[in-house]
Formats: sequence, C-alpha cells, structure tokens
Amino acid sequence: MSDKTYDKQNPAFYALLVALVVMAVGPIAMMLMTSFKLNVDIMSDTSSLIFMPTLRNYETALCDFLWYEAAHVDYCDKTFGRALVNSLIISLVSTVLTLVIGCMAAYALVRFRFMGRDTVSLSTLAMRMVPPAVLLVPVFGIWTFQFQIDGTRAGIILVYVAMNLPFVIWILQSFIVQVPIQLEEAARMDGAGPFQVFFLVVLPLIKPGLAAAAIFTFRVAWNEFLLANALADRNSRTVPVTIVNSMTEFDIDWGVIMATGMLLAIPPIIFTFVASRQIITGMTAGAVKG
Amino acid sequence: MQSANVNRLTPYLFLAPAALIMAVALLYPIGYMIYASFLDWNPSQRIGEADFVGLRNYVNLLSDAAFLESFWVTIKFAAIVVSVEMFIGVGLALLLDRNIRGMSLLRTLFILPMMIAPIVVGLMWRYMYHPTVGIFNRTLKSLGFETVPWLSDGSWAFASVVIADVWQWTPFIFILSLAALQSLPQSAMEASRIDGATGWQQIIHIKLPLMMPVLIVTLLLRLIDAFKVLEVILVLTNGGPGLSTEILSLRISRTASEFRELGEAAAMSNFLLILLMLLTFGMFFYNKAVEVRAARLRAAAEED
Amino acid sequence: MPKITFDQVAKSYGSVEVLPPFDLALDDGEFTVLVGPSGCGKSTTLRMLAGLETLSGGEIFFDEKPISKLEPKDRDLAMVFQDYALYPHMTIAKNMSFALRLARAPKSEIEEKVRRVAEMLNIAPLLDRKPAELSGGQRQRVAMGRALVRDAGTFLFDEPLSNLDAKLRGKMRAELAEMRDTIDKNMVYVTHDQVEAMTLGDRIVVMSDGLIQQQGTPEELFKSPVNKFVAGFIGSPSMNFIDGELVDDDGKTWVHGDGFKLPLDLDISARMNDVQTRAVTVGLRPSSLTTDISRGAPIELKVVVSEYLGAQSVLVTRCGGADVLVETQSTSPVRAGSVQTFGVLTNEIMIFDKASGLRL
Amino acid sequence: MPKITFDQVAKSYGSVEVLPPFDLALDDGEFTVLVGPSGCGKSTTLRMLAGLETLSGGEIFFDEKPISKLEPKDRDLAMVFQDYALYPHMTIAKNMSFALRLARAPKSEIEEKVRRVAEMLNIAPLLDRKPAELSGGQRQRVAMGRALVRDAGTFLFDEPLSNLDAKLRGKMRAELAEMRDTIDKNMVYVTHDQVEAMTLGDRIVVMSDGLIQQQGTPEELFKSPVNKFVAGFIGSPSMNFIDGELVDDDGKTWVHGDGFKLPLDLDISARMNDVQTRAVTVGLRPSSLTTDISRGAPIELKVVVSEYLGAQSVLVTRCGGADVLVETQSTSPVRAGSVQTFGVLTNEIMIFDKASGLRL
Amino acid sequence: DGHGGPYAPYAGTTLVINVPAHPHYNAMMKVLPEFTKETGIEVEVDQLQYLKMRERQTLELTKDEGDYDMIAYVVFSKADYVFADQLENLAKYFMNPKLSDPNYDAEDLIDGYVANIGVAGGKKGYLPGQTGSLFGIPYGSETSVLAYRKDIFEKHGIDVPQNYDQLLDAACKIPEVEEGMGGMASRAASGHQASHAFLLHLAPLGGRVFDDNWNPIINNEAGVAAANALKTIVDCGPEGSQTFGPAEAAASFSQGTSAMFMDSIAFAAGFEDPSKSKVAGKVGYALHPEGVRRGSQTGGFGIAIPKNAQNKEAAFLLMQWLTSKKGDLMAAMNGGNPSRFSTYQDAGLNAKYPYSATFGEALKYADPDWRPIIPTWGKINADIGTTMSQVLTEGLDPQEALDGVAARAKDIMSEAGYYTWQ
Ligand SMILES: Nc1ncnc2c1ncn2[C@@H]1O[C@H](COP(=O)(O)OP(=O)(O)OP(=O)(O)O)[C@@H](O)[C@H]1O
Ligand SMILES: Nc1ncnc2c1ncn2[C@@H]1O[C@H](COP(=O)(O)OP(=O)(O)OP(=O)(O)O)[C@@H](O)[C@H]1O
Ligand SMILES: [Mg+2]
Ligand SMILES: [Mg+2]
Repeated sequence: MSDKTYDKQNPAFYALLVALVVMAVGPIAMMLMTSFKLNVDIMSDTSSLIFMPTLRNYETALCDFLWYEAAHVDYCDKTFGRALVNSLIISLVSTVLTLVIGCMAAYALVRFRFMGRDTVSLSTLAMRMVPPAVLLVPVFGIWTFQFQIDGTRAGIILVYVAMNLPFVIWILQSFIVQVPIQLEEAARMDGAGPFQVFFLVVLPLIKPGLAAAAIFTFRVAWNEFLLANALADRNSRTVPVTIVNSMTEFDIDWGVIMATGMLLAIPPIIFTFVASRQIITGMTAGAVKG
Repeated sequence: MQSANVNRLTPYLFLAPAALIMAVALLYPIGYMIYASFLDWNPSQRIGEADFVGLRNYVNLLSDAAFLESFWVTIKFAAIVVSVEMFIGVGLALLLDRNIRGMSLLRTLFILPMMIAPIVVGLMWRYMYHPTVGIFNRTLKSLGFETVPWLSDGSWAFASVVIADVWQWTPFIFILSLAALQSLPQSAMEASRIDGATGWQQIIHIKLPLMMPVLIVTLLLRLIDAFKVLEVILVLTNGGPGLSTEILSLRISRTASEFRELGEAAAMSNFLLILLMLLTFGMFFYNKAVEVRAARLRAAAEED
Repeated sequence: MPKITFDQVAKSYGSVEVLPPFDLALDDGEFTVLVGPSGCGKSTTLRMLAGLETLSGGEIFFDEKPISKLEPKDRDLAMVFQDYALYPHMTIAKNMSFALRLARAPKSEIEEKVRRVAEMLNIAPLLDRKPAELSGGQRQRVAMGRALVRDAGTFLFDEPLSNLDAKLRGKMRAELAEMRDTIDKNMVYVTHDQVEAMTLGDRIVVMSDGLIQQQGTPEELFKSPVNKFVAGFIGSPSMNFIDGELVDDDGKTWVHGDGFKLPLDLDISARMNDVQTRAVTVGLRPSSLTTDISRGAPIELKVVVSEYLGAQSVLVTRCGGADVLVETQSTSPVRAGSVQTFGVLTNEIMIFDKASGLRL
Repeated sequence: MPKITFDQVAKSYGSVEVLPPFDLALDDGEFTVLVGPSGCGKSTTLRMLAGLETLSGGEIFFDEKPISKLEPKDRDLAMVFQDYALYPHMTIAKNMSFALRLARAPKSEIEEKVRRVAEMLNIAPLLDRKPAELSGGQRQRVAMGRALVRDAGTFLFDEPLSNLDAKLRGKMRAELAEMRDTIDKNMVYVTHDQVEAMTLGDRIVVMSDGLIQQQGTPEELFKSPVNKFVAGFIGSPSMNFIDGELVDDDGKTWVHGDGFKLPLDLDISARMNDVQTRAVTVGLRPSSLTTDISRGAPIELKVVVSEYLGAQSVLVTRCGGADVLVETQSTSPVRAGSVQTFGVLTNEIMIFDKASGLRL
Repeated sequence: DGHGGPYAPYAGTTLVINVPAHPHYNAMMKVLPEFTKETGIEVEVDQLQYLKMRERQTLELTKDEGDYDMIAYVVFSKADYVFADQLENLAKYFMNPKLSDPNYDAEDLIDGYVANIGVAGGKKGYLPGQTGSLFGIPYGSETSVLAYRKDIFEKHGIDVPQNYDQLLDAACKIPEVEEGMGGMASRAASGHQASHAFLLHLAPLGGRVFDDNWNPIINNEAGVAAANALKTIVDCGPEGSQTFGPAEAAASFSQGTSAMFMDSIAFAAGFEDPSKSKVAGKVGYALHPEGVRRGSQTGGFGIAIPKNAQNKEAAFLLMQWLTSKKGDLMAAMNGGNPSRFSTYQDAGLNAKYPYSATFGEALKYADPDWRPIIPTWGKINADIGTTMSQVLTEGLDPQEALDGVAARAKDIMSEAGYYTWQ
C-alpha cells in the first residue's frame, strides 16, 4: 500500500471521467449556484451563469445563527440550531449502534451454522420491505401508548436502528464471507474468544463494507422525514423536519430552498468524505496463501 | 469451513441485540400493520376503536383500477431503474477501480448524489425540469431545439422520474460494487493477467463472479428500495400526470394520509410485501438450487 | 503438559472420508512429527487437535479429559498455520504480540518476548511492516514467531519451514531442537520433509492416505520400516525397489531378478523360511550400493544420469526395467552411459511382500 | 524464445530499496534458477519480469524489445505463484483450463491437456473440487498445473515445490528436468532450496539482500564460489567457517587457528602469496572431513551431537569457538561427547578474506 | 404581576400552539408578544408545513394527554377532527362569563368563513344549521380573487373579465397578442391541485359535487363546463402549466409569464413584494368572475382547542384575543388575512394594502359549500385530481372522466353509509 505509483490512463478515459463527474455533481453544483441567486434572477430568462451572487438565502435559512439581524428576514425560525444538534446526535448514535449490532448479527449468520439461519436472514430482508408510510401509524401508536418514548431522541434512534438493521446485516454478510476463515482460526488459537475474534480481527477487515454501510445508514438517519415528523416533538425534531416545515406553498423561493438543501446536504457530504476514505484496496493482501 | 465446538450460545448472543431491536421496533409494528389490514381504521382512531372488516380491504383493492394501474407502474418503474442502475453502477465501479491520482476524491464525488435528502433531490430536479427556467429546457431552447414537456406529459414524466432516480441511486450500486471489487483477492487478479485475460475477460471471468454475492444482495436491496421510492416522486409529480408516475408506495402513503384509510393502506402494503417476498424468495431459492446442484455434481464426480 | 490421546478419531467432509478412525497416543513432553505425502490428512489431524475442525467420530483426550467440545482457546495451544493466516491489518509486531495482548501480559514483557523471537527469526527489522509487504518466507517466519512468543502447553506446527531456505531452515530446526530439549512442552509438527522429521522428531508418525503406516523413533523407521511405503518415504534419496523372486540354493536364500542375483544375509534368510511368498520386492537404499565392489555382493548397473549435488552425486542407473539410484562421492569418476559393477551391502537389503508391500 | 535481458533494473517500495540496479542476461532456452535466502528479492525480480510489479528504474528486454510497458498477457508468459493465487470460484479443472479457454483453444484439446497435466501432478481425482477444499500441497500442484498446461514462451516458477513431500518433489523435479531438456522454452525458477537449484538449473543466480552474488553452472558455484556467502549457501549441509591466520613455515603456507593447524595444498598456497591479508576465514565442507584420518591432515574436534539422517549422520563438533559439521556414514561409530581426530582433505579447503568475505 | 382582569388566573401559564408555516401565521407570530405583554400568558409556537401539520395533528389528537393547547387546522380537517370527537365544543367557553369577552362581536366574523371552517353538525353535517355548533374560529382564511396585469390588459385593450366567457376569451387571447406570455396561470398538477382548480370553477358555473341526497352530480353539464373551462385555461396558459402547483402558478404570474392568476388572496402580498416579484405595482385585483352565479372559494385555517389539551381555558383566551377586532387588525397589518368584515373596512389597512377593499367585497360571495367537507372527501378529492389531470394531459374526454369520478364516488359514499337512509 505504500506503493505510490499510479497507473497511466489514456485521454479518452479522462474525458469520460469528466463527463461522469459533471453528470454526478452537476445538479448539486447547480443547486449550489442557485442558492446564491435571488429569486428574481432565478426566474428571469437571462442566462443562468451571469448573476449577482448573494448570501441572502443563507441568511434566511440560518437567521437564528446570525450575530446580526438580516434586514430582509421578516420572520425567523428559531429552531434550526436545536434541530441540527438533534440530527447530529440521532444520526451518529443510530449509525454506530446499527453498525455494531448489525455487524454482530451478520457475523453470526455467516459463520455459525445453527437452526434457522436461512429463515433469519430471509426475514431480515423481508422486514426491509415494509414502506415507512405504513409503519408510521403503528409506530406512532406503539411508541406513544405502549413504550411511552414518543418525542424522545431515543425513540427516534430506536426506529432508525431497526429500520437500517436489515440492510446493514445483509450487506455486511456478503463482506464477512470474504474474510479468510483462516484468520479467525488463527485468532482463536491465539486465545481470542468469539467476541474478541469479531472485534479485533473481523471488524477491522471488513472496513470497506462497514464504511459503505455507514454511509447508507447515516444517510437514512440524517434525511429521514416521515417517521421523525411523527415521532419527534418540538424538542427532538430533526433538520429535515424543520426544513420541510418551513416551506410554504405560497411562494417557492427556489433560492432559499436550494440554500437549505445545501445546508442539509453538507453533513452527509462531510461524512461521506470521511467514510469513503475507509474503502481501501486490498485489505486482506498477504494474509493467507490461497 | 465450519468451526468446531463453538459454544452453543454464541451465535445467539451475537444475534440477540439485533433480534431484540427488530422484534420490538419492526416486527411488532409490522404485525400491527398486518392486523390493521383487516380493519376499517382511520388515523384519528386508536386501533382498538376500528371495526374489523375481514378481507374487505383486499377485495376492494383487487377491483380498484387505480390501484392496479399503480401496481403496474411500480413494477415497470422498479424493473427499469434497477436494471439501468445496476448496469451503470457496476460499470462505473469497474471503470474506477484503478490506481490513479485523485481516485478517492472521485469516488466521493460519485457518491454525493445519494447523500442528498430525497426531498431536496425532488426539489432540485423539479427545478431543473422546470418548463421555462429549468436548465434542460433552457439549454434545449438555446440550442434551437423543441422544449420537452418533462413533467407535464405522462411518458416524459415517467422518464423524468426514472432519470432522477437513476441519478440518485446509481451511486448505491457503485459504492457497494466498488467496495466488493476492492476486497477481491489481488492474487487471483494477478494470476488472470498472467493467464492472458484482457481487461474485459478479467471482468467477466474473475471480477464479476467473485463479486456475485455482493451484487445479488445489492440488486435485491435496490429492488426493494425501488418499490419504496416516495419523496422524490411525491415532490416531482405527486404521481401525475394522471396516474403515470403513481407508484405503489406513493399510493399507500396517500391512502394513509389523504384518504385516511389505514386499513386499505395496510392491505396495499401487504400486496407489495407479498410481491417483494416472491421476488426475494425466488432469487434466494434460485441461488440455493444452483449451490445444491453444484454440490451434487461434485459428489457425483467423486463417486466415479 | 498433558498426554494427548486420539481415540478412534475420524474425519469426513460430507461423503468424503479423509481420515478413517484411528488411534494415536502422544506422550507428555514429546516432540511428535506427522509426516506423509501431500493430501494424506496431516493438516486435518492437526486441526482437529487444535479444535478448528469438528471430529466426525471418536474423541481426543488431554490426559484423561475429553476435549473435543472445548474451544481452541481453552486447549492451551499455540499453532503455526500452513497458510500463515497473518492478520493483514496489524503490523508484524502486533501480529506476534496479539495473543499476549489478549492475555493481558505486561507491556514490557510483551516487547521483550517479541524482540527476542524476532531476532531469533531474523525478522526484527520488519516489525513495523504489514504482512502484505513481506516476502513469502518472511511471512512464514512471522507465522512461526506468533506461535513461539506464546507460553502454551502444546505447540502445533503445520509445515512451518516450507518456504525457508536451507540455511535458515537449518537454523530454525536447530532452534526447535533446542526448544524440544530445554522446555518441557508437547510439540506436534507436520511436515512432508522426511529430513525435518528425522532430525526433529522424538517420535515420527508416518501417514499415507489417511492411514497411520508406522510410528517410532527416526532410527526405527529407517532401520525397520514395516512396509514398502515407509521404507520408500524415509531416507533421501529414497529407497530403490526392484522386483524379484526368492530362490533357495546352496543352503542360502537368494533373490533373483531381472539382471541381478543377490545372496541374503543369514538373519534375513532365516526370516524368509517362514514365508510362503516367493514373489518379493527388494529394497535397496542408494547408500547400500557402493563403487567399492570389495565391500559387497556385485551387481551390474547401467549408469543413465549423474546428478551433481556438490560433495555427493546421485547416479541414476538402470537394472532391468527399474531405475536404481546410487549415492556416490562426487570424487569417484563414473561416466554416464557406462555399465558399471557396484557392490551391494547385503546386510542392508530389505525384502517386501510384492502383493501387500509388507516387510518380510 | 526470447533472450531476456535486465538492464539496470531496480525496485523500491516507497523509500525501501529492495533491489538496487542490477544487470542480468538469461540466454534463450535456458533454465535459470534464482536462489537465495528468504527476502532477498527473488519473487520481486520474477514479478517484475512477469509485469506484475512496475520497475522503479531500468528496462527489461525480450531480445531487443523493451517490454516494461507491456501488459503481462502480452509477454507470452506462464507463471506459478508462490502463494498459489488460485481462482476461488472455479473448480480445479476450470482453474487449470482458464488460460486455454481465454485463448479459445478447442475443447477437446483443453480437456486432453488438463487431464494429462493433472495426471502428471497426481491431482486428477480433484478436478471437480474448489481450491478451498484442497490441502496445501494439492493447491500448490494446481498452481503448477495451471502454468504447465499452457504453451507460453517463458515459464516462471516461484517456489513451486515448497509444499510438496520429498517423493513428489523428486518426481516433479524430474518432470521439470525433462521439460528443460525436451522443450525449447525459457524457464525462470525461483527457489530457496539449493538442492533444487543444483539439480534443475542450467545456470544458477545466487542472490542475497537484493544483490546478485554470483551466477554460473551448478558445478562452478560449488567448486569456485566467489565469496563466503555463495560458498555457505550452496551445498548441504553447508560449509563450515573457521577464523584463522595464514602462516608461512617450512616453505609451506599453513593456516593456524584456535585449536587447529592445517597445511595448504600447493596450488592454494601459491595463490596466497599474492595476498596481503593474513586474517582469513577457512571454509571446510562437512564432506571434506573424514573419519579416515589417513586421508587428510589431522584435526581434533569435540563431538557435540550426532544427528541421524538414515544412511548418513551429521556430527556437530566444536573447534575452538566454532561449530563444525562433519558428514559421516551412520555406520561409523562416533559417540557424542568424545573428542575425536578427523582427517581434512586439504585439496578441498577454501580460504576467504576475513574482512570482505571474498574468496582468495 | 401586573396583569389584572380575566387574564390574572392564567398569567405565567405557557401555552403550546401548533400552527402552519403560512404567511398569515407568520403575521400572528409578530403579534404574539403583544398578547404576552398584555396577559402574562406565554406562548410557545410549533410551526409546521400545513400538510405535515395535519398528519401530526391526526396522531397527536389521539393521545391521552396532548402537547398542544391550541391548534390551527386546515379547513378540510374539520370533518375528521369533529367526527372523531377531538375538538372542544366552544359553547361552554363562550358561556363562561369569566372567559368570554362581552365585546367580542361575533357577528362581525365573516359568516362564510365561520360556516366553512368553524361550524359542524348542521346541514349536510358540515354546514351550519339548527343542529350545528361551533368547534373553531376562522383564522387565516382565504377566498379567491382574480389577479391580472393592468399594463397588459391596457396595452391590448382587454377588459377585466366579469364572467366566465370573458375570462376564457381573455385567457386565450393573451398568448396570441403578447408573445411568450400565457393567459392565466392555474394550479393543475395531478392530485389535490387539479381538483382544487376544477372545483374553483365548478361552483360559479353552477355545479356541485353532490346533490342534497349525496348523489354525485359532478358529471352534470355544469361539471363538464367546469372541466372544459379548466382545460381551456391550462391549454392557453404558460408553458408547463399541466404540472403547476400553487407556487409555480404564482411564480409564473409574478415573473410575468402569464397575465392572470385566480387563486387565494394569500398570494397578493407576494405579488406586491419587489424583492420577489417583477410585477409589483402592475397588478389589478377583481372579483372571481361570475358564471351562472358568483361563488368564490373558501379555505384556509381555523383555530380550535383539542380535547386532550392541558390548558384549555387559557387557550380559549388566546383564541379570543387573536380573533378579536384588535387582534385581527394587528395581524392583518402585519400581512395576515382578516377574518372580520370590520378589519377589511379599516382605513389604515386599506391605506397600507389597497387591494383590501376588493377582497372584502369578494367575501360576500364566498361559498362555504364549494366543496363538501366530509370524512370521505380526501379520497374523492384525490380521484377528481388524478382524473382531471388525465383530462388535462392525456386528452381524456371530460364527460367520460367525470362519469368515472361520479361512479367511484358513489361507491365510496355507499360504503361509508351515506345511502343508509334512502
Ligand atoms: N510491498 C512491499 N513493501 C515493502 N517491502 C516489500 C514489499 N514487498 C516485498 N517487500 C520486501 O522486499 C524484499 C524482497 O521480497 P521478495 O518477495 O522478492 O523476497 P523473496 O526473495 O521472494 O523471499 P522468499 O523466499 O521469502 O519468498 C523483502 O525483504 C520484502 O520484505
Ligand atoms: N473442505 C474440504 N472438503 C473436501 N475435502 C477436503 C477439504 N479439506 C481438505 N480436504 C481433503 O482432505 C485431505 C487431507 O487434507 P489435509 O489438508 O489434511 O492434507 P495434508 O496432509 O495437510 O496435505 P499437505 O501436505 O498437502 O498440506 C486432502 O485430500 C484434501 O483434498
Ligand atoms: Mg497440510
Ligand atoms: Mg518469494
């Protein structure tokens, strides 16, 4: 891995790459650009590239964070900051929990032969199929009337963990299968118990899979709207709920929407940058002869 | 392969947290929902107050043209987006699994679409599809072409929704395939180069077969998710024009919140669930059958 | 250190029986070598002992205690894997200290042990690398080191030296031999290399096709192999086999064959009297043939090739249809293509039943 | 078949230089063996030739054509990997036939070739298994088979026999030797085993620490090693080295050391006259010492251990501070612990510069 | 503390109220500090997007102890909440002398709004009548007016449409005379929006969804006329009209790509804001044109006290204060929509928002029965919406489309038991 030489590629490859990057990131770039435009500019017929950039849309979105009063903002929602904290806590905690718990389950499913393994992994998958729209009402009812954890962050975390688990389990299963069993045997010979084998040997080796799973889990937890809207009360509300709630039908202010969209997108983007670094080539090289 | 003497309880210990959470927070609500599909239940009622109507909801659905239409739209949508995304996603992963400068940045860039909240994606594309100020029509116009009724014509709207979904979800396939590719045994790849495999042959004979477990899982997950797409379509077309983009989950969601028919929504979900189950079981057992067949062939080969 | 007993242990993979039920007892503190050709079930036996494979039948006892239900970590073992099985995400130092860290040994002790073993294995400069950055032999030494730092009751080695050069191998062999003598541990050592087996083992178990052919000290195996397989496997270059017939003549027993007639020594011919079979296979070690014809019964062989090995050369000669290897000093001038008379040390001749391969 | 030339080829991993620039020319149709201790850069050299590692410097030529930019598949090579590198998802048959299938060879031809090679390698019954279901040695044979079915111009072998037992190894060695003689291919063979190197190589390249120490025929290397390293590496058991001093006495050159005085033969002492150094290392092969004192200059050695190897035994003896190995027939009765006089064949003594290790 | 009178017992209480994100309620936020100052009652506001608010309330109201002391509800939620018995009947508060303000002047509340939003249990169940009672008070209610481009109409000598014929003529004439400009921007997106747009024309053209016996009559001539009117409007409208929601339609008008816009009065403030609109100052407002009759829409929000509220009496005080003459005017001055006739007549308001007079006039024709607010409405509404969208985009014949709607509506109504008494 210390081999820092890079393969040379032909120009067509780079051209293709550029095209792909434009396709992937273009809409986002456009969103970014639009977020610096006034609505008048957005709606005008003139070319979309020449305009006067403005921070007004961000001022509107972040009005309660500003140290000054933005002149044009006549009504400011004071809950954005609180929602940000909620979102961060909920997404991070649920991501970590999901990964740890999901990973353990996936490992058990792959490595141990026990009664009903197939059943377990199938029903795991089946559970992923239930649309959240349908779960909404039962979940609200159960959380409120039976568990009495409605309106708490823990309550929301619980749904997210449950919702994401099937996915994480399934995806990690296929990565765990690829870990050479000899390594686990070696660890067992070295005196590691099942949990140590798992945490010290298997977990570090499926980092690419974990990173991928983490990205998805975080994304769901960060962006989820429906259930959060039903379960959260004023104090545990998350950013998407806050944002959706501040949109009215009366004027779609594209600038502000794009600005808040950007703000909503930034944490997962950062998370992606961090996590995708873990997707490293050739983790298991040199481990065994095979 | 299988380890010996593992403490009998260990697998259960590993499974326990996941099982517990899923039972409490997923299975239980699902059971609730299945029960609800036999009720005439509106969301202002507690479940106890709802009337039991037996199979009425199911019977109604089968004769509901709108439901059948959206069932068909759903299948069409899922089939198209999943095949397109698999094709592009796996292709991209194969293309980008190289050791070139700035690769990690590139990889991250390709993942970005997926990270944007679906609501925002919907809004973003709706803006781009905007008949006059949207970038597509604007570009078409400035190049002297006819503008396209992106969202206001049934077939175009369907295509537009597909495009947006492909844009957002191809990265899902991409990132999983890439992760899979990168944990393939390097030595096998080297051996195939010596064996004279061209790039394509390596892909077909070594990479794809070795990635297969991950690919199958990815495909299934994506398929399931395609059946669940909601927010983007909600924002883009709200199922219209007409019913041309009203996929089942949208219909379920509307049935629950607009029509306030929780029982019927639950019944619809169960239809969806059954459909997905059939798909999954199909794929699962196909795999099993292939494995078993291979094992039998091997056993047979050993006997003689 | 426990006495290890295999009692009717067997192993099948699905319908393939790789090890039919067998018994084996390894004495406390003994250095046992399992040796046999590739695929004969050596690794499988070792892995069952380690607890990495389930038994398909029978039971293994440590002293009186049945252990087949115990976890590997509860069996007090250290093991070197044939395919290394290094932790790819840990440095070499971390790889080697993993077991000690699990056992919560004091840090200074861990460092000291790792350093000592690494030096012994010539891998001290590599301690900060990852396995992917090592050569094959270096990886094998790390695998070895990982076992050696530990303080287990039983050490299991699965071909730990196969990727090392002769010199290093010699050195490692010496280290192992010293360990064998100085510490009171059970060692079970798997190898396909009979030289290793001979130099290291207190007791050697020769396996073939899942069956134990013979066990005993190196000398027993060399001097009194029970059958053709063992005779051929032990000793290098390996024993020559030529088909022949027992013929009583002149009060002596002879063995006649295609192109040769050899008299048997008295003690051998005495044993031959009880035997019905006349169709036999004659076993002759390459070292039982000498260019000094005065020292044995004469035999005429056509020299086909002379393989130069340094001080010795091995002559490939032909006797009737069979190839016969002869070990000579490189100094003795023998030309390929010539027909030459060699002396057979008749006291070293071995006679095997041609049908069953058992030694007579 | 091309003539392969390495021109100032070098390799570094990051800041670690594992191979300083070197030249090497392999003649067309030659069987070249790279031999050297573990970690000396053999595999790296081979992998650069195969196109699996980039060169950090220099160029490799096939005849006149620079090939370092070519893809492996365009170099017309077959290779056996040290770590097998089997395709885990294919059966053994598929593994072996992969290259042929890629080359669109006719089906019957593929089957025929695979069958033939599999039989030669004793793996015919395993053709339908997957690699995970094989033993270590079986996997190695599959790796070998995968290369042998091919019809490439150059064959690369990276320790292809390390996991095989002596008998199989002998057999494989013979097969390779036959290939060497019958087909006109380049073969480059990496091994740490000098016996393999000696028996197989037309030319042997001895490497150590990334440097080529000497190249030549087996006999050249055994008889005229250029330095202590080569002398010690080639030959088994390896050469004994004892420090000493050159002393002129009585018109003869002697070498004196701790506990011994040996006269040098005339041709050796003649060479010593030109040499300034007096501090030297004496090299004595274990086979240059004999229990038959009449045959050489006498030397008294204390026998420490006697290692039984079958026909031969190796005596570990002590001379001053140094260990000296002596090869004897197992029949000669030598007791461990006793002090014994041995004869030194003085014509086989080698003298090395103590400081530089170069042979004088 | 210093708060005397009726508010004293509740000073220091904190009320939690749930309101939509909507310009009117943004205006309310600005007057709340005044309420707190006057009464010592603190108010915590939970503002949500209105459809999401409805979902949340639906769940919230089923709890034993609710979080909200007062809620603002969407007009069509009235049926659901009242039917599920989740709102306080306001009679007992108005009867309580300690709470009820004698100067409240309920007669001044716009009667169409009260009928539409506040009362349930009378005629047809959702309209006032002898058996009806009050569950909420309109707050942030709306009706429809026609906004048009004065400059364009002048330039081409087009008269402001008084009736539907003129309206449709104007709508299709404008694209011919003014290049790149659509006639009228209208909602048309599949679902609720298309349905809304259709119903907007149905009432003035003399139609109804049901007759008095709950038989669907949506497919009668009036219905077909309304559908054709909508189709004409959309066809002559700006590019991409078929997918417009209210925001796009309004944007089209405010960006000058269409000459007319007929929708809620709540949009007016946006048209007059130069930072968002290119047509500020060029817009004229007129009454919803007459068809067979006049009949503009009624909609918007009302406020009510949930059955599971914790501070019902203080909540009533807030409700009363907000909808009092003073409160209503304050909100209106901050850009809210008045709920009282007197507010529309206020000189200060007319000075600040010149269009107020027209809006006040429009209210006289506000039709509380332009759509039926019954529990099954959601489903029928959605069906009208999708079917209408098919008419607009796929060329489905209006008569055929409406026949289909009528048949399906009949089934729905039958199942819900509306024909039990026939
Ligand atoms: N990726 C790497 N990064 C750093 N050093 C490396 C890397 N790969 C190999 N090396 C070092 O290069 C040297 C030569 O390695 P190589 O694999 O060629 O040895 P070798 O001669 O084949 O040894 P062996 O007989 O043990 O296989 C070794 O010292 C090894 O540690
Ligand atoms: N998972 C498996 N399924 C079927 N057969 C197997 C499996 N693992 C091993 N075998 C077979 O069992 C036999 C014994 O294997 P084992 O690994 O014990 O051999 P070994 O004596 O260690 O050989 P080597 O010296 O080549 O490593 C072999 O013939 C092998 O093919
Ligand atoms: Mg083995
Ligand atoms: Mg190597």
